[in-house]
Amino acid sequence: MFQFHSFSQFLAMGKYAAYVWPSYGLTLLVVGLNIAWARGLLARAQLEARRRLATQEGHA
Amino acid sequence: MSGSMLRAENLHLWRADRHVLRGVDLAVRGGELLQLTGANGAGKTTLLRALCGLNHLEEGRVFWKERDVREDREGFHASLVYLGHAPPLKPDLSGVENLGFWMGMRRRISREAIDAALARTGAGGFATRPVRTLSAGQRRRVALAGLVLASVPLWLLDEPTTNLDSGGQELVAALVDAHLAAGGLAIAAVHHRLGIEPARARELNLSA
Amino acid sequence: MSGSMLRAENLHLWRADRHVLRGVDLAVRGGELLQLTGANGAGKTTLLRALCGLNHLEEGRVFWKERDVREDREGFHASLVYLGHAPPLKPDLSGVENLGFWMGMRRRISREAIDAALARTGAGGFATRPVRTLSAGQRRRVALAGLVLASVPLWLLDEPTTNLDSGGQELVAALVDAHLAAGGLAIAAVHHRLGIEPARARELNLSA
Amino acid sequence: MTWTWFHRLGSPPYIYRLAGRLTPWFAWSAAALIVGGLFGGLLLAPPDYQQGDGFRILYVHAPTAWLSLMVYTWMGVAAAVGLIWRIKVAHALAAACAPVGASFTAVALATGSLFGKPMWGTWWVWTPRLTSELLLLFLYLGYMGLRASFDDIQRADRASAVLAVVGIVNVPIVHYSVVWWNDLHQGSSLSLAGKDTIALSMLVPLLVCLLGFTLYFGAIVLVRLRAEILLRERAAAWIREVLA
Amino acid sequence: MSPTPPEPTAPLTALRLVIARDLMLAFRRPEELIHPLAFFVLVTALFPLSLGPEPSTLRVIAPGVLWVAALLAALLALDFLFRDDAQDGTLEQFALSGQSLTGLLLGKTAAHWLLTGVPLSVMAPLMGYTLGVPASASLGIMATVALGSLALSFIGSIGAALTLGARRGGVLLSILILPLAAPILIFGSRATELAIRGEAYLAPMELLGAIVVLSFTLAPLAAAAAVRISLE
Amino acid sequence: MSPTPPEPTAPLTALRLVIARDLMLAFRRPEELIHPLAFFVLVTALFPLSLGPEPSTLRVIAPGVLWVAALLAALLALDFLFRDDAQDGTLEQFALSGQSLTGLLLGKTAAHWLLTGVPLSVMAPLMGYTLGVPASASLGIMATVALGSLALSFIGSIGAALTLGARRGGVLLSILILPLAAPILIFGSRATELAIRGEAYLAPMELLGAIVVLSFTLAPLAAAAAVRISLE
Ligand code: HEM
Ligand SMILES: Nc1ncnc2c1ncn2[C@@H]1O[C@H](COP(=O)(O)OP(=O)(O)OP(=O)(O)O)[C@@H](O)[C@H]1O
Ligand SMILES: Nc1ncnc2c1ncn2[C@@H]1O[C@H](COP(=O)(O)OP(=O)(O)OP(=O)(O)O)[C@@H](O)[C@H]1O
Ligand SMILES: [Mg+2]
Ligand SMILES: [Mg+2]
Repeated sequence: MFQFHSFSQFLAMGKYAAYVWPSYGLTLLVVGLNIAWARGLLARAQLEARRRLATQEGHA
Repeated sequence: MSGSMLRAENLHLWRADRHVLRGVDLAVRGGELLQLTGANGAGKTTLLRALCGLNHLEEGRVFWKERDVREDREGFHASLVYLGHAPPLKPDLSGVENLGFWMGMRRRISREAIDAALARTGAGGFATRPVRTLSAGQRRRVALAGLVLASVPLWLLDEPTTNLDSGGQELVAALVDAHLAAGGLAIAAVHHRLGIEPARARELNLSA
Repeated sequence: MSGSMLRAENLHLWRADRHVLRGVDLAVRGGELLQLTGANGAGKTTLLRALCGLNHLEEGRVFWKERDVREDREGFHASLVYLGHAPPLKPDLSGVENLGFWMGMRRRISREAIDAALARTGAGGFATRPVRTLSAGQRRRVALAGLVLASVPLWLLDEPTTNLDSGGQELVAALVDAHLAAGGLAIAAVHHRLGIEPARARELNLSA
Repeated sequence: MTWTWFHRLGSPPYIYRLAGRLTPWFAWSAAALIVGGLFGGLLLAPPDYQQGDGFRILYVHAPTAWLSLMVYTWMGVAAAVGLIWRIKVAHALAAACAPVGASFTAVALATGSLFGKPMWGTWWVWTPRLTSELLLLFLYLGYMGLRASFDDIQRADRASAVLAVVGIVNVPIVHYSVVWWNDLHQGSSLSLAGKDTIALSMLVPLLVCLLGFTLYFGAIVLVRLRAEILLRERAAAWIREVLA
Repeated sequence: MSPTPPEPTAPLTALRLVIARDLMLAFRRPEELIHPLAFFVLVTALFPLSLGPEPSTLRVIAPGVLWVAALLAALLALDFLFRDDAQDGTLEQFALSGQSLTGLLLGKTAAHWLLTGVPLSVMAPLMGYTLGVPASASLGIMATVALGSLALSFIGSIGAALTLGARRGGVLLSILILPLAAPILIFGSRATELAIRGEAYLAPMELLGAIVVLSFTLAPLAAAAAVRISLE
Repeated sequence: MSPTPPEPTAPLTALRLVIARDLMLAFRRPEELIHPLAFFVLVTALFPLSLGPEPSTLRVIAPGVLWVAALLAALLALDFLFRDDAQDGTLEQFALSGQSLTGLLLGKTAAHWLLTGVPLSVMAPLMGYTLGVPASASLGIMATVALGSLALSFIGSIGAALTLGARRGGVLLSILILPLAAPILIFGSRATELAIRGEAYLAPMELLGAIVVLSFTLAPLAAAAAVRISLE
């Protein structure tokens, strides 16, 4: 069922390792970055909204 | 002079995260001047621009002759002139040419009318020089001639006396006075009252 | 306070074919304010710019501490601040940053000094917002803080009260007053007198 | 009555809460599908008879490339809705799409290059698909650059919406003109792999990846959408509730 | 208010006034009229300078060089389409004139094309000739450049309006518009190439024409929306 | 006046302040940093779009395309070198600061090169690659573009200062500078061509270096004189 007989064969990707693994690595890196970036944005927006609510209460 | 010609209800406007206009209400009738006062940054410029639709209102409505201005934006615009912080003049054209295009887009206009208006605002002496060679106050006088020419009922003026000498300040008062006498109405952001008799000049302080 | 600090002789200047400055003479000593008045287009702005060397004089000479300013232009510039029709501020930088660079180029300066100057001109509340988000009068207040910071003897001001509310107008008078009291001198183009006691404020009318 | 769903979709608190509730569903199913798809692609699919194991790049290349186009379409539609009906949430959605779409486009370009080097012998050729993908990246960058040049978020919304709508009209035009351009010159010597012979064990992981990455995009956009909604809502009392 | 209400200006008169005003302003500074032309000529001349004078090379790249240079020249000029008017408050007055803003902007765009597209299309065959293009292709080149620059003016008017609020409009404008202008470039240089080879170039011309029609109907609307946003 | 006279700023501190300020302004709008790069990439992409993807054609014109695109990208950015500062009165204050105007402008020009020339020279080999230039030529291309853009920044600073008074500086600037930039283009693309062919490219590089030295010594002086004129 598996197409590779050994782990080293899997890593070698039939002489395409230098292209396959960077592709996957880059893709997963960007996948991760997008997650971090989106969560960071949400956290910042929530913080800002809290601060705004606080100043409004201060004025009221 | 039944009801008010211009009425605004509950205007709200934000700039970035600043709540600049917080529920402004106003009503002005024909023959009346409303002077907007308030400290620097109170929102006078913002209110004027919001009234004529240049700034986007978050909430609230503006009525012209009791009709919401959004129903007939172009008709409303055809009945007003707005004069902002800087005069809307092309530096390369002369005063006469500037007025010919600016007001020509709104109404049919003759060269004599332009000359008469420029003479009225004391700009006759430099009306054919390119505007870029004029001093700050001279430019403002050319722009004021546009007001005279427009023949519209509503004037919206942002610090109209800026850069004008004392003769110029009286000129603005006289222009507004004549406009009110003819049944027009005006809203002006000012730091010094314009010198219109109190019966016809109300005040709206935005700092409050 | 012996002789005059700033003296100009027989200044002549043409703009295109207009003889704008026709032999202007002036002399100002420490602790003295010279107010330039005159109708729109009289040449107030032109004179101020000519004095500090931004406009090219056809004829005439300017002396600073009895030395021709052309002998040491940079030294002369280091002793003056010129504030023109529009405040010299970068829209993208905050008031604090603007002053840090503008005045930092002239002298060593601390953040506390900047904050103190901004507080003095009532600009503390919006000193860290980008200047582009400020109203016309708020910008002018930031620029005025530059005057305070510069600590130089000569101020050249073109209509310094433009766009300022009434509190702002008093502020300008108070700033100039303190400057004169410390031995400084100032030349200001104005349409309304600044409200300095007459003993220390002279007037030069350019219309004549 | 029939329009209530439409109004509800335009209501920031409703969408904010809905987005918050949907995010985990999208995120976890995306994670499962991506892991499964990539597992299948890397280990189960047989090597391509021409491209050998190099073809496994396809399992990251095709989904990102496909999404780069789909996200732009979403963005344009959302922007148009925002512009026409003045719905803040739609603008927020458009704004949330752009950075994700741009990143997918960049990844598609990069993985395509990594694909191209062993298959075509070069990292880059100016063929229609590649060129139009590059132009797409600049459409995204232009959109984001335009947004960034405004201070006021409402103005940024409306200005960038005009661009997104114009851009969406142009996506097919750009696409077909570039195809056309190639047809006129002699045909490119390089063509993408023929897929008519694709084996089921190759295809299934690809489809699983496609779905997984799409759900992943959904999850990211839902999170970003909540942030963008908060940035646009100022005084609303509901914010106090959701943040409490 | 005058006793008799003033007679309002008809929409077509307003359009004419706008075009007349822009032409007058341009002729007030005649030296600026040749800017796009000079830029076009200089950019075209850079290629023989950097690649050497080999006619066989130059002839091959002639369509590309002509179109890229014309595109850039037109694009740079576009930056000024609305900028001056925005700065001195004229656009604000346009929006408040009681006339249709779309119509007024259409007038400005038309004037802009008269002042840049038309001269460029006259100049293009000349520069083509210096690159070894036969004189017989002149008419074809002229027609394609005229049509392409018209489409570019319309599409570009959206970009020019959108970047009004931006500080460094010029470069941002190019970045926004160049991807959108790709079809113009492709069909235009295709038609030019066919014209140079002496073949029929009607097919790509028709596609250019379709782009012109599409952009003529949509662009002024989008530009007016963008201008209103920039005024806020 | 404060009781103790203030301590004046040293010339080098002022230079540093100017560079720091310009860098800070640029990073205040990070999205604008990529403008010249994006423009460069897009202009390069226009050529394959209009000439077709044939690598053999593209390889021949690669040096010309790269240099013309880089030149135009740097040139467009130059337009903003002094313009913002002129508009908001900063240049006036520079001239009245009591510091040497020449030195301050030198600082501005250096900051400008850091923000445009350096990124362009990093990007140039990449775009070269897409046009079929071998990777082995990368270092050579990078070095020539860096040197050439430095020379262009200096020479361009004169043009940027001269066109301050002009209303439509951007295009006029290109027209003034392109003829002056011809030597940069010729030596630069010559060096690039040699680097592509794998030959020694030191001779044209030395000529480029000579242009840099010459323009470094003369250009800031000329720019300062031009700025003073523009302030009148
Ligand atoms: C920088 C280089 C490349 C770019 C920018 C690129 C771009 C794209 C794009 C945009 C798609 C999506 C098409 C759609 O969904 O309609 C795609 C799909 C695909 N690409 Fe690439 N590609 C590149 C290189 C390659 C290479 C080298 C190969 C294989 C030899 C390849 C094989 C495929 C396949 C098999 C698909 C999916 C099937 C399809 O939708 O046509 N790509 N690519
Ligand atoms: N380029 C020029 N060509 C012709 N006349 C000019 C030129 N520049 C300025 N002037 C004229 O020079 C005179 C002086 O202008 P200046 O700006 O100094 O006046 P000012 O006293 O400051 O006026 P204001 O009170 O309006 O600011 C004006 O009459 C103006 O018209
Ligand atoms: N983009 C923005 N971001 C944040 N605040 C802003 C922005 N634009 C304007 N403001 C603020 O809005 C308020 C109103 O400005 P406006 O120009 O209307 O004041 P004004 O009453 O006309 O003042 P002035 O008398 O100085 O002309 C000011 O406090 C200003 O700082
Ligand atoms: Mg104001
Ligand atoms: Mg003046």
